Amino acid sequence: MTILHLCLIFSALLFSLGLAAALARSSGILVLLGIELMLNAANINFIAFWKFSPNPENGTGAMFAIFSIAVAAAEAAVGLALIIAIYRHQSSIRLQDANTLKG
Amino acid sequence: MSASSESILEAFPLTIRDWLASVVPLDWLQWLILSLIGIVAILTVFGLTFAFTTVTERKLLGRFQNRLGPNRVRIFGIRVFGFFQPFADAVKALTKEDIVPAAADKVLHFLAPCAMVAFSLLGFAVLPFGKHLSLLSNIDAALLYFFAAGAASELAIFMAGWSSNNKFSLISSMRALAQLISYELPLLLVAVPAVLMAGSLSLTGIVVNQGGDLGILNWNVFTPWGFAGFIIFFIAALAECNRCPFDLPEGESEIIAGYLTEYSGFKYALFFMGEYFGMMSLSGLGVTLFLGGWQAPCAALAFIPSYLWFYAKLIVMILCFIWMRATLLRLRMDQLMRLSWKFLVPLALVNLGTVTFWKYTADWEGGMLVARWLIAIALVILPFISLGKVLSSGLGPRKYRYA
Amino acid sequence: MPSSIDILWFIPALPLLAAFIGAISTQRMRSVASGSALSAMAVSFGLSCIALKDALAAPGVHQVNNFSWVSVGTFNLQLGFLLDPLTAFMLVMVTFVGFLIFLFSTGYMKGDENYAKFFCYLSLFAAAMLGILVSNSLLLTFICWEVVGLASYLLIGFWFFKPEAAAAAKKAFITTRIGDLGFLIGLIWLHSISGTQLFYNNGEGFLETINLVEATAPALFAISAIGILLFCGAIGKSGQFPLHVWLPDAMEGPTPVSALIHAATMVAAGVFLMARVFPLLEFGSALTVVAYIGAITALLGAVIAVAQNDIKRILAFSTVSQLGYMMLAIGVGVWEAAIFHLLTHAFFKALLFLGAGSVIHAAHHEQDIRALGGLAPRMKITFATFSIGMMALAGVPFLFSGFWSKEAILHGAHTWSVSHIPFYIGLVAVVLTAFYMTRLMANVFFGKPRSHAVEHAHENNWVMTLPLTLLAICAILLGFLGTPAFPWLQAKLLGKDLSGALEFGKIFEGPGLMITSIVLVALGLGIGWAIYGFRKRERFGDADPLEKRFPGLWSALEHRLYFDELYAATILKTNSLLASFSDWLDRWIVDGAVQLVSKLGTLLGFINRDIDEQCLNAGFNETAEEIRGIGNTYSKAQSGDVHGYLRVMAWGFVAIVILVSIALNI
Amino acid sequence: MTTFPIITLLIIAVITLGITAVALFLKNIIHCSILLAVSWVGIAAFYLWAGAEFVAFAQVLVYVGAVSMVVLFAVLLTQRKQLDLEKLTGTVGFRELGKLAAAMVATVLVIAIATTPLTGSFDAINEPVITVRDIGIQLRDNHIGALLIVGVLLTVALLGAVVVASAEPKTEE
Repeated sequence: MTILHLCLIFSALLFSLGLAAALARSSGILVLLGIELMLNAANINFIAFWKFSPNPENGTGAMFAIFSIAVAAAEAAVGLALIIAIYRHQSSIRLQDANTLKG
Repeated sequence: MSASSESILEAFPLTIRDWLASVVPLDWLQWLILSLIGIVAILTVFGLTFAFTTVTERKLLGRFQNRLGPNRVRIFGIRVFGFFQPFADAVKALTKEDIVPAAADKVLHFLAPCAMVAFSLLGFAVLPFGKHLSLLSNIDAALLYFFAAGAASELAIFMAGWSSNNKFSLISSMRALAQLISYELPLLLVAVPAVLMAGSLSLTGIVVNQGGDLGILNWNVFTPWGFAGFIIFFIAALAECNRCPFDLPEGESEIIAGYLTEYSGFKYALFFMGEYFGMMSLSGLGVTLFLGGWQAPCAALAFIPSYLWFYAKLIVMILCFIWMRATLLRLRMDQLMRLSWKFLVPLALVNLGTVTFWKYTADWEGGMLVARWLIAIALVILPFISLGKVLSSGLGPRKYRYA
Repeated sequence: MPSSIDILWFIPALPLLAAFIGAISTQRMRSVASGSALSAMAVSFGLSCIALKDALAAPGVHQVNNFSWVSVGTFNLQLGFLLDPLTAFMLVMVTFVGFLIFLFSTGYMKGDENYAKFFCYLSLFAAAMLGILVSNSLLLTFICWEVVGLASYLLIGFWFFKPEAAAAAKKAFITTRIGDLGFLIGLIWLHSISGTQLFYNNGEGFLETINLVEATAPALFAISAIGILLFCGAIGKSGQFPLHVWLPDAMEGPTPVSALIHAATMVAAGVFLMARVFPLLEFGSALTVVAYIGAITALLGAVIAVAQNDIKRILAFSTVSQLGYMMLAIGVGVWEAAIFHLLTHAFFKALLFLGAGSVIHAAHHEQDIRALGGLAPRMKITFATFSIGMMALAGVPFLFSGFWSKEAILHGAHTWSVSHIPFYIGLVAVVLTAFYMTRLMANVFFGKPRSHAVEHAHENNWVMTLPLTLLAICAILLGFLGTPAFPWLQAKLLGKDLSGALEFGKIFEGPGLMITSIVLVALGLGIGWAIYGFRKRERFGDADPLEKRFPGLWSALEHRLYFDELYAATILKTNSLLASFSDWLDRWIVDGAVQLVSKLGTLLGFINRDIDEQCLNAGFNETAEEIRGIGNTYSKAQSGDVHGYLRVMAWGFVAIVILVSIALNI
Repeated sequence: MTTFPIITLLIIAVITLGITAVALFLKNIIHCSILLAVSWVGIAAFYLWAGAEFVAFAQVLVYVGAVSMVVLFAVLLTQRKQLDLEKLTGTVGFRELGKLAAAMVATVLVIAIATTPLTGSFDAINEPVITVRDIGIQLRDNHIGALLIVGVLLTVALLGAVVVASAEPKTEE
């Protein structure tokens, strides 16, 4: 068990927590937050691999994390806007209620 | 951190600190003590500044409004124009009953004022108070740290407003959020030019960049972009601290003090403390970015230690804040939003262009130097005039959409 | 000065840039849009000429410029550009014809409100087409191929407010997509076999390694299948039987678009692709399929064209027929003749379309040949140039380019060792071609005007006549590049010196091959003139002479042999049947199963409760409820619930990891 | 090899995971969001531990400063009645299934990571530090295209978000 293992397990657990939130919570906002957490877990992996990479001085992992944060911010903005639109449409943010497309 | 070439006064705080730290033998304990001394020093200096700022503000407002202001408090029969007022206030706040509404979210209601003070103190960690005085002087992305710390204080206001479970409080916290988010943008954007000129995100680097033979003329504020940036920074800082004329979240006359409505006693005092700390740290940032930080205005005055210069500039900034409060009226919500998004943000963006121009023309001389100044000034003034026209045109009847 | 292979990518890139400019220019900046499109095409033409010069300096050499596109682990996908005489000739042709069509469009589309958008689409189209030409990778070809499809969809549906145009655009898009599916499958299959998408890569491209493959049965089968799959793409794009139905409908677009699609670009793409991958086709037995499909298409198009009344539709079916010829040529193994015909056809068909556009423009958008007539004295330049185009298409001997290229194809078909059926079909189509073109000429330009607009028609301005003139000159001169006496073009294309084979005797080879075809052309022209020339149409409503004689056959032809109806009755029906079957499956079987499970659970619960009430009275109640709960949960699996899907993804992930770890024995 | 960084890492990880776990299963969405902000700070602490200063501050600025604010806004805009908090938690079977799935994923991932042999430099505590200047130069030289694209993406996303969120049904006007 190396330190990298610890970092990776940390991120895996965080990912699973995010997944659990996305799966077990019905509020759209919380699902979105769970997904954000999963993205964060991915970022942790980037940083961890960067820290333990043979040549950390070119900073690819950190770059990746920065871009990933930017994209996550965009995702959050759009996702929440969608949730507000859903709410306006059917006055509920329960994802179970957003099933107009069911067969 | 050798200070051999400096005057004794300049190195004085460091000497005391090192002397205190050398008392303990253990390495890690020494490290702990060094850090603690820094923290304690900041808390003491700015705690006292906070105390005296409140009373100064009240007295100055009194003068502005043609009255005396507080002047009664005495300790052992000494009255010093009532400057002991803050200590009396502190005793009062501590002894008052702490009322928590029955329907409040107890945990958040308690946490909010603590968070407010804690977050507003975070910013002090990176400010360079003097040539050698900075708590986290080695931090590379100090400016980013400052804004990251400032971002958190919005959370405290929201917590306060929401946990009170009171309509006015909630409205006020929504207002606060909208306002803080809107004004953080111009604040960040006008900080970028200083970074660009210094080529570093480190606040110490930015201050060092403003030193030189020209003295005061090296300060960023004495360039076209710096001047415009400073004005924008000042306005945005007013809004970030919820100071008049941007005190909508508090708005006593509309929403009965907003998120403060349900607070009393010491928690109320904590909010005030947090607000003043925020004001001081933002002033400190303004001084660092635009007013030359701890640099003396000219070489002849350099015998006065750098931290005193910094402090003096800080005081001037705070006095300006108070002056604004006494002079201007509170804005409306839509005016507030429009001012930020349609005026300050575009101007700050244009300012970014101006500073780029300035940086690329650094080697122009003679007649070209005049041209450089003229072009830069035009780049500042023309957008100001045209955007101002847009901002003030078409002011129709107002729509009440948000709060 | 960089060699032209390095700057080859500029040729498609410039029109792309023009398309971008067109996309962002507003209505007021219309001249910017058209100006940039025109200048991009002009510069591309110049570059193409340079490329042609370089390519001709070394015929038979495939210059490549490859670069790595995606590189993941050991998987390395390369794209690239290719320059050889085939590419170079096509580039010059497409840019030149394209430029003339663009020029013509500035006049034709003058009044349109979406002028800038039109040039944006045109440039996009040209860019994609040029991309296909310079591509050295089947994948890049496919990408451009799809962009061509998109651009043609946009252009055909340019007047989208007309329901027919919108429908035609959809039809073109969907029909070609069917072919493209085959293309895609073939492409992937090819990649899985050869591991590369590059045509030529200094001995490592798949067209070069194909010769090294051992001719075992599985290899032959696979390569033939790939060839046929790639041919599917060509069938779609080049309007071959049975996917030719979109091509005539595509006439709903503006006439320059028809010219562009039918003459220079889209339909040529299929033929070009076949010529490009010819070594692959040659290896397997795909060529036979190509030959027969081509022959059928050639005949079919010619037959249907006889009974059409829309001027553009007649030309469209003649395109179908001519493309059939080209495919026939490829199928019988003379791809250089196919390209020769492609080049000559591009010029005279563009000429014919633009001539038709000129007529239509002058006659206030009247396209029905029964309503036109008597235009010869009114539009002299158009008449003269159109006649040249018509004679080139009909294959009038010696002077016109169409004759030489058609001769080359027929010669190839005659020498084909497999069968002579395509050759005879081709001969029949020759007669028919001459016949329907005579009918078209007689109806449009002779007789007297049969509508008000035509009476006041007059010649268009130079923007429209200049391209006509230039194209007419080319339609004559181009034929002399590849006469049997002097097969310069073929020699360059094949990269072989054919001068040794220079025999004048070839002209009269076989059973008087050339004489036969001259006689046949004369026959077609004669019959046509006999029927339509001597007794000219008097009024709009008059029935066609042939219609009086063979009413049943005529109406079948007029309805294009009922292909559309056939497809509507079969494919569309099947499709909707399939859809309703899926619907039924979903509704009754899947949902029913779920319901059944839940009902079963409920039933079990009920039984349990009965036993319960009699024996244990309490204990099983819970169980029943539980089972019902499970039933409900099952039925919820089909609820369109996001969480459900997410959950399934999570389970799937777990399953995959477990499977992989088992497979890897970890 | 000193144990100090490992202990720091463990403390950061445990606190972050604990806060996140609590945050995600509170009934009150506001509490969730605020606690999640804290857990984002924890992740930023991890970045600091790893020496990625800039990333850490960017994380705080973006997540605590912006995303959590937007989330709180969204909560306030969508939650008119606080009474439906109970309803929001979903049915029991649904929650259990979800948690079970997540637990399985966690198990599989942890086992996969734990059984992966990582040797060599992964054990050493090297102290890579990427300065802001380095990041800036990297962004300017190697990642300029990505930077521009992200800028465009953010602009488009924000505009899209504004459009989506502000589209009001016509019937109300």
